[in-house]
Amino acid sequence: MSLWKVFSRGIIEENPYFVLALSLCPGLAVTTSVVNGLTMGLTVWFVITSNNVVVSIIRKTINKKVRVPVYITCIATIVTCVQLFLQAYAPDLYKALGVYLDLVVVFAIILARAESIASKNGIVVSFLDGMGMGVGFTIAMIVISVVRELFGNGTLLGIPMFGPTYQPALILALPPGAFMLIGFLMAGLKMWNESREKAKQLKGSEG
Amino acid sequence: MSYTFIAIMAVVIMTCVGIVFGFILAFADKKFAMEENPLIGEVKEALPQGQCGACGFAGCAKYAEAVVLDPDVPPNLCVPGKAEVADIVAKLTGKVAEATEPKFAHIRCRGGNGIAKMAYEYKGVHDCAAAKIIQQGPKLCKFGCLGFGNCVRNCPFHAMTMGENGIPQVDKNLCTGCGKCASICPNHVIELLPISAKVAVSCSSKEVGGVARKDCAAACIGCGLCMRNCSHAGGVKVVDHLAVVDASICHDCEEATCFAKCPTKAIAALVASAKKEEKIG
Amino acid sequence: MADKKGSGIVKIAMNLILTCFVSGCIIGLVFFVTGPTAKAKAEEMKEQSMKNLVPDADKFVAVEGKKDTFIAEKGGQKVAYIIPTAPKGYGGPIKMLTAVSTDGSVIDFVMLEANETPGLGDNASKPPFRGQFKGKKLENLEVTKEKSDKKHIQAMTGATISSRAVTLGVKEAVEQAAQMGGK
Amino acid sequence: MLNTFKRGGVHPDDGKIYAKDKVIETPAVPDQVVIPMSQHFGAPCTPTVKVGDHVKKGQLIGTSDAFLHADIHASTSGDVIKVAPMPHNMMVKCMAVVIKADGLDEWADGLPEEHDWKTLDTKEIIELIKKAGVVGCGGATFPAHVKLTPNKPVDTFIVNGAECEPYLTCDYRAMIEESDKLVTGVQICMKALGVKKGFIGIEDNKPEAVQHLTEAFKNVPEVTVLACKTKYPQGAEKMMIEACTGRQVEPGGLPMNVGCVVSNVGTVIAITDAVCQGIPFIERLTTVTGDCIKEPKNLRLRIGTTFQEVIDYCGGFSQQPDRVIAGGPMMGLAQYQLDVPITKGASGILALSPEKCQVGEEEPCIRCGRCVDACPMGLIPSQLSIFASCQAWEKCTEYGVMNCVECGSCVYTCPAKRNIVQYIRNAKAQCKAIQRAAQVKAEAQAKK
Amino acid sequence: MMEYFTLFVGAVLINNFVLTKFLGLCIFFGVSKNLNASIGMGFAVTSVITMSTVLAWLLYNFVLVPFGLTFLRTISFVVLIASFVQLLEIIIKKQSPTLYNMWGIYLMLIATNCIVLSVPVISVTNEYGFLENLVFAVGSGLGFALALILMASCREKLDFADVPHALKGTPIAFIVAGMLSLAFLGFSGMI
Amino acid sequence: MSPEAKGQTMGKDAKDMQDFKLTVSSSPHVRCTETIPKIMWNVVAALVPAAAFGVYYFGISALVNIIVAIVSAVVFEFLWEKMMHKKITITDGSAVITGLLLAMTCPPTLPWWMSIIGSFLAIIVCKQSMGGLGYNLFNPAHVGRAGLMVSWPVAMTTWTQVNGTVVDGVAGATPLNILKHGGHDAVLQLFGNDPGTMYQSLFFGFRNGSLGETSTVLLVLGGLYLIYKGYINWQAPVVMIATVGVLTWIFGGVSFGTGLFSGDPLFHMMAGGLIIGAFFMITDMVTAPITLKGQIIFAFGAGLITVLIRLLGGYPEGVCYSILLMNALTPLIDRLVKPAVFGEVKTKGAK
Ligand SMILES: Cc1cc2nc3c(=O)[nH]c(=O)nc-3n(C[C@H](O)[C@H](O)[C@H](O)COP(=O)(O)O)c2cc1C
Ligand SMILES: Cc1cc2nc3c(=O)[nH]c(=O)nc-3n(C[C@H](O)[C@H](O)[C@H](O)COP(=O)(O)O)c2cc1C
Ligand SMILES: Cc1cc2nc3c(=O)[nH]c(=O)nc-3n(C[C@H](O)[C@H](O)[C@H](O)COP(=O)(O)O)c2cc1C
Ligand SMILES: Cc1cc2nc3c(=O)[nH]c(=O)nc-3n(C[C@H](O)[C@H](O)[C@H](O)CO)c2cc1C
Ligand code: SF4
Ligand code: SF4
Ligand code: SF4
Ligand code: SF4
Ligand code: FES
Repeated sequence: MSLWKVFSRGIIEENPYFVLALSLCPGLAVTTSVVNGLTMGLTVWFVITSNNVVVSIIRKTINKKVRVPVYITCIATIVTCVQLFLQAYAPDLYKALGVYLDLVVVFAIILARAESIASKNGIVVSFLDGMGMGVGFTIAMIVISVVRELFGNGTLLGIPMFGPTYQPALILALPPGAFMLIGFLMAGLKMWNESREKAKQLKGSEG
Repeated sequence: MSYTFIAIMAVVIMTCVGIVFGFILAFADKKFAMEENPLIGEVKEALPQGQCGACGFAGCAKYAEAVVLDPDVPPNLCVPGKAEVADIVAKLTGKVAEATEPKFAHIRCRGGNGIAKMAYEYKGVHDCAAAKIIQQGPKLCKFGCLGFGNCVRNCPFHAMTMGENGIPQVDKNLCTGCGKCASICPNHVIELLPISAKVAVSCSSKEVGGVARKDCAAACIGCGLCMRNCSHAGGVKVVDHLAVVDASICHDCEEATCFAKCPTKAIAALVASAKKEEKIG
Repeated sequence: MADKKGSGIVKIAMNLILTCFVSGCIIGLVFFVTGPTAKAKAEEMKEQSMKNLVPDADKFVAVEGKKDTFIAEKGGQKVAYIIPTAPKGYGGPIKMLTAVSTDGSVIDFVMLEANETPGLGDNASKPPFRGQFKGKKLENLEVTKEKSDKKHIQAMTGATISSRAVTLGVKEAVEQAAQMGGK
Repeated sequence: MLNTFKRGGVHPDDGKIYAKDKVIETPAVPDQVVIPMSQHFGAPCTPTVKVGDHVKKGQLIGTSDAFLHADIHASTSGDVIKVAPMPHNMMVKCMAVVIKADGLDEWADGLPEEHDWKTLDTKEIIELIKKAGVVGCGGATFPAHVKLTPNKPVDTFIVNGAECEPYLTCDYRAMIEESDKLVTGVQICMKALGVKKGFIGIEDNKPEAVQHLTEAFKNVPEVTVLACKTKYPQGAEKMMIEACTGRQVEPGGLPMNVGCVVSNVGTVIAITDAVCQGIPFIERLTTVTGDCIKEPKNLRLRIGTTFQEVIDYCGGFSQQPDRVIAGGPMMGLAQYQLDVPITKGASGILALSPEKCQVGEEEPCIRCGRCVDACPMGLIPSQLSIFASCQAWEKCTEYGVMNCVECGSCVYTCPAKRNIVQYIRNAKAQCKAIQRAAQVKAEAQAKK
Repeated sequence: MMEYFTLFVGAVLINNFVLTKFLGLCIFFGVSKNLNASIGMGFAVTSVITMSTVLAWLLYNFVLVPFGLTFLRTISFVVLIASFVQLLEIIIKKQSPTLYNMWGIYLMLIATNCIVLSVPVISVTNEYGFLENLVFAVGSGLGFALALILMASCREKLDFADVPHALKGTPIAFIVAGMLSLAFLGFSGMI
Repeated sequence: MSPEAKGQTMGKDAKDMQDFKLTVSSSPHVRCTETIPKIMWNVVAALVPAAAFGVYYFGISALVNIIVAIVSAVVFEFLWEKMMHKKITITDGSAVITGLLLAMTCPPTLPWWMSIIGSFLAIIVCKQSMGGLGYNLFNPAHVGRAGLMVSWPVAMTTWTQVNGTVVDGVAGATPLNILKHGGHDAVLQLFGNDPGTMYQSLFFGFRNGSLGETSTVLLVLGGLYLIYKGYINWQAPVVMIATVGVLTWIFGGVSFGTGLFSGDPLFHMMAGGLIIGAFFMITDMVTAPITLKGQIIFAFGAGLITVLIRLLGGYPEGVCYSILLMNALTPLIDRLVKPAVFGEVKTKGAK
């Protein structure tokens, strides 16, 4: 697999959120506003990439019996550092993300990539994979939060978009709408991926 | 409490945590160590350990166990792992079909709409097996394709489509030769042919010639012209009024001649698929 | 045999211990660097939020024995009390701070933590509703739905519960302030 | 309250007016009879005659070594002109003996031979029934001699005179016209079984039959003539047993598990003939009816007469039928060819116009629960049909698909016009196949 | 007494962790394909949450707070829980295979799941006392189990529905979850 | 067969016979005359009187809402089925019921575009996404209504001003609303402190509320018609209404300090959407359990949750949510409550 592929598969084909359906919680919990969603996306991006790198460095020295606890410790360390930094330099965001920032530690996607990619590959591949997954995850957060903030609150990045007469559809800001929205987004991406696959196959069989 | 103190305490506490849990875990692991099929461990290694449950099992370990112990659990259930993992698991568990010649599904019926005569107007469930229960299906010919597409619906690789004539068609590029369709067809209309097959009979009717012909314009009437025109003795035989190709003899045939004289074109040459050729070579 | 087993345990445990040690070091270091900033930032934010409540005060003195309760001073002069309350709102308790001037009238309030519906109950912290409280006295702190009634607090449409809760929180604060003032 | 089964049931339009009052007629012997070798539940028979043989009426022409089978006899005298697979009303094609009638209709040697049933012992009675090849006329065509030798203690014999199938009237006519034979037959069966209690269950839409039989059985006090509520499927044997005795046969169980044996009216009459006169089962009563038959009739027909001939005898079709059904409209099998013969199980020939048998287009189940209310077996037909259409065979088994008696009450009542019975029959076949495969596998493993 | 009850009902129904707080969704969508698995899982989650929340509460209040190390909350909790659950799993596997098959198999799945971490974290941020902490943990676990079981029964039924191809699987599960949470809104404002 | 008989018949020889093709289908060959459209349109008919009363009482905006909701529901159904290449089923009346019920459970003054969004939620999100008629797990009309409720709670709780009738001047609140915020006395006050007038208004529908829920008498008549036709069971509505009655009688007074057994069951039984819910919504066969026993459990649960929400919850009315919650429980009920298989119980008892 080319390095570009390693990076790019995380964006659409294997989008960690919509396709692999891992780490679903943040996509609903912190996407009421774009800022929060974006911050969460970037945090995960940072954590997954750096953790992939760290794990791929230490992978040879770790006894496989305690592999999982060690990986978790690595992730938790990185997350705690992020927390401390945010607390010091962006306390508002720290508050807005609330408990979900703690939970970055246990997001399945991070551990899964550590186990399946970083513990078996060199630094470059691990890094690119982390980057790709991070981008994919961040994009998912942005897409969801844009829709939810725009229609559920009538604003984008806090700026009113529809004027004062707009009555926001609160359902999108609230849990039910979030679930349904993601359901339809997932279906949409599935349809798109499948049609791309089909197109590829058609091309393949013609050529 | 000064920052220095707290920072140092952080190191101390973390180390303590490490010591406590490190020893507990290591100890427990030794003390309660279980005999485990080493293959399960290996498969578990190969899995992404996302513990996502997407495979339908309760976690990677459980899937690893199932895929090793249960011959019916396919190696490709891990969604996050995708093809690479599936390959590894398949290799570990030996669940890949041995490298035999690839096969494809061939429909042994051409009695589509307007060609095979209908016995009655059928009203009921659109399902081949269910339609066969009552009066053996709506066609006069009771051997051919019923045309309700059970095979199409059950092909796991979407290699089949229902043709406009009411007879399913196989996309040889997509067909993996898994045989699911053949096993599901209530009339056993589908056979798996090696992709090097040169000729094939597209009829299943064991009815005597006259009746077969009356029932369906595309039927094999068992006249034996193919048998007589076969350049390799015994490549085609007529059994129960139906021509049957003997693959072991046909395998070496370069220039098939048997089908040329068939009055109903029930036996015909196959067009080899480009993609499959590649696979062999 | 036993020896070997023991060393196995130590070896495995060492993995985790080392990781934890390193992680402790890193976190300790980061904390050492960011800790002071974070503390300062937190203080600053708290100060800022109280300042927002009572803009003309220059000093906030914590009240002994009462958590999060402050007395705002201006040039050494007591000007207001800042009192925390947590009335029960639509989605659970609403944690809020209310500034009450020494004469018993409301200056302003902030919602620190609330689980009210965004776009509905959450609007309590925004001007049209919040603005009504300025200068209101204990007897005015009742919710009404009568549009013409300007004396009392106008409920937010569709969020009567939140309106009531917030008003109740403010009212409690005023009552507490009266007690403290009397002291 | 009238005797009936507790749960489920439906009330289809009974359509009996067409042939209810038609006295049984006996048409002339046909020119040619086609006698299939499989007319019963059990192993098919093998022909004992070959082309060119001359056979006489009542002569054995097919038999089998299998325990579960019923012998087959020539229904008229003549020459065997063909022994080959021929059209069959239940299985498309079946090995059959075709006899070209010589018009003499001669009895085979020694037939009929008179017996006094009172002097015969159980064994002799059973032997006579076996020799005559009597099978159940109620539809399942179970060999009567097997049924009358239960391997569990029984205490009750029930004659099933419900005739709950709409349109059909031959049992009704038999109860009125051949009540003497019925009375004798019941006593023979009770003697053969050694039971002291008998019931005759009749739906209360046939008051004349109830009255007539009550009269006829006046001197046989151990037999009770019971009017049952008119509710389909009152005639299903489990329902009939419940109505008569209040006992319920457990799922998968046979009537003898609750001490009962159930036989159809026609079967009992055939038994009388077989025991008292030694006459083999070569003719049966069949109702030819429906709104497309010019003159609906109740007929005594030779086995092997083709549907076409029978219909012609009844004046042919008055209008083009949409469906010709062997049996009743609820459980019968629709035919597409009319050269199929009357067999031992053919209780009716029904020709219905499109208006009478609109099956409608199948739609998704709306879960209205009408089928659940209608199912006499306490199943959830809607779920079964959904599981079967999704090929979820284990689910079907879990939901008791094997208990279904295929009565069709669920389909009758379904507003979505779902072909539940068809789904269920398919599911049953698949489940059986799976079970068999598992069994084979287990056996193979056990061998290892 | 009443407040414990309120806390409990709140955790089970009103602030249901899955449907209103979005926690534990990975297992919620992963395991709800099958009713039996979801019952085992619900049981396992409840017990693990309860035990690990108690442990975490002790750790927090007796070690971290005295030393001013509250920022170690996340990392110490996660290591604690992961190790504890692994220990539990190892022991159960050895000692009682039946118990292991009933719920042991689900343990590793939840060891590193956000609901198991978030309950202790929320509990300590809300400064619950020991008993409150316990009630909250049990309530949260049961709330999760309830949602999971409802979801699984719905999905089993949808297996036989004519769901459009694109929506099959996780997408339709999300939509059903949306409707479940819509229904659960009925409980809002009750406390 | 005799030759002369043959001569007289039509289609005398076998060859002629095969000229026309017979139809073959699985048994049974006769079916009852009930069809899905027939059932659905009968339900529509049963709802029409109550809807018509709503139009008469609340005025033209009610009519507009009904029409918009029905038309949009039908159009959404049509568009989706067209897009998915499915059979077009808009004439079967189920979408009409959904639209009608949606309108009937919303305030008469709801902006028309909200009705359209409600229909979208009901038909596309709830019904068609799960496979269309027969497959949806939740009551579409209620999903539409609940969705609107969370989206625009203000519009969904803004009640009309009805002039010239009994409730003149008490705009902006339904009886249950007033009960929630002002207590029982405030409700009585609304009807001139006369319990008789109150019950009368509730019974005939001269009160504020959702478009089609007010007229108890017309809804009950509609329900009785459906029971008479055999489309719904009488047990489910009766159980639900009785549950609400009994529970509100026992606990209804507690929050007003009058102690147990001091509630006003008659008021609770006729107020809000209970009647329309009990007769037309818990009886929606698609989303209710399939067995009668299951339906009774369903009805009891729905009644229980309704009371819980009315007495303790944040909303003044709980019928909609209670039904949705019970819808979620339906698959579980269906799994646990099955009819007794013939013969199973008896043999167990005997052995
Ligand atoms: C999803 C949703 C969220 C709500 N959130 C709040 C809220 O945060 N605060 C509130 O007071 N009412 C809220 N309500 C409305 C209440 O249920 C209730 O209808 C309202 O308080 C009555 O106010 P009114 O008297 O102004 O109509 C909400 C309603 C819904 C449907
Ligand atoms: C496999 C099988 C075995 C049977 N064995 C007996 C039997 O031993 N004794 C008996 O009296 N009936 C036996 N029966 C007949 C049934 O009791 C019943 O009469 C027959 O299935 C026809 O019933 P139906 O017309 O209601 O379908 C058996 C039936 C089947 C299918
Ligand atoms: C749904 C159903 C309806 C039946 N209706 C009748 C009926 O009306 N009359 C009848 O004699 N047998 C009927 N049977 C067959 C009986 O169950 C049973 O097989 C028969 O009475 C046994 O008698 P036999 O062996 O003499 O045929 C019906 C069976 C089923 C499954
Ligand atoms: C008695 C009865 C009640 C119904 N109630 C509703 C209802 O409450 N809401 C609804 O959307 N559809 C209702 N329908 C129509 C239909 O069942 C509904 O659209 C399906 O839920 C869609 O699959 C009802 C139908 C009948 C026959
Ligand atoms: S090939 Fe077989 S399964 Fe496929 S449509 Fe024909 S009969 Fe059905
Ligand atoms: S089912 Fe298998 S063998 Fe048949 S067409 Fe599909 S891929 Fe080929
Ligand atoms: S056919 Fe089977 S499922 Fe249907 S009602 Fe009869 S017994 Fe029940
Ligand atoms: S009668 Fe038909 S529509 Fe009603 S539940 Fe049964 S199968 Fe479904
Ligand atoms: S369970 Fe919460 S992110 Fe996976």
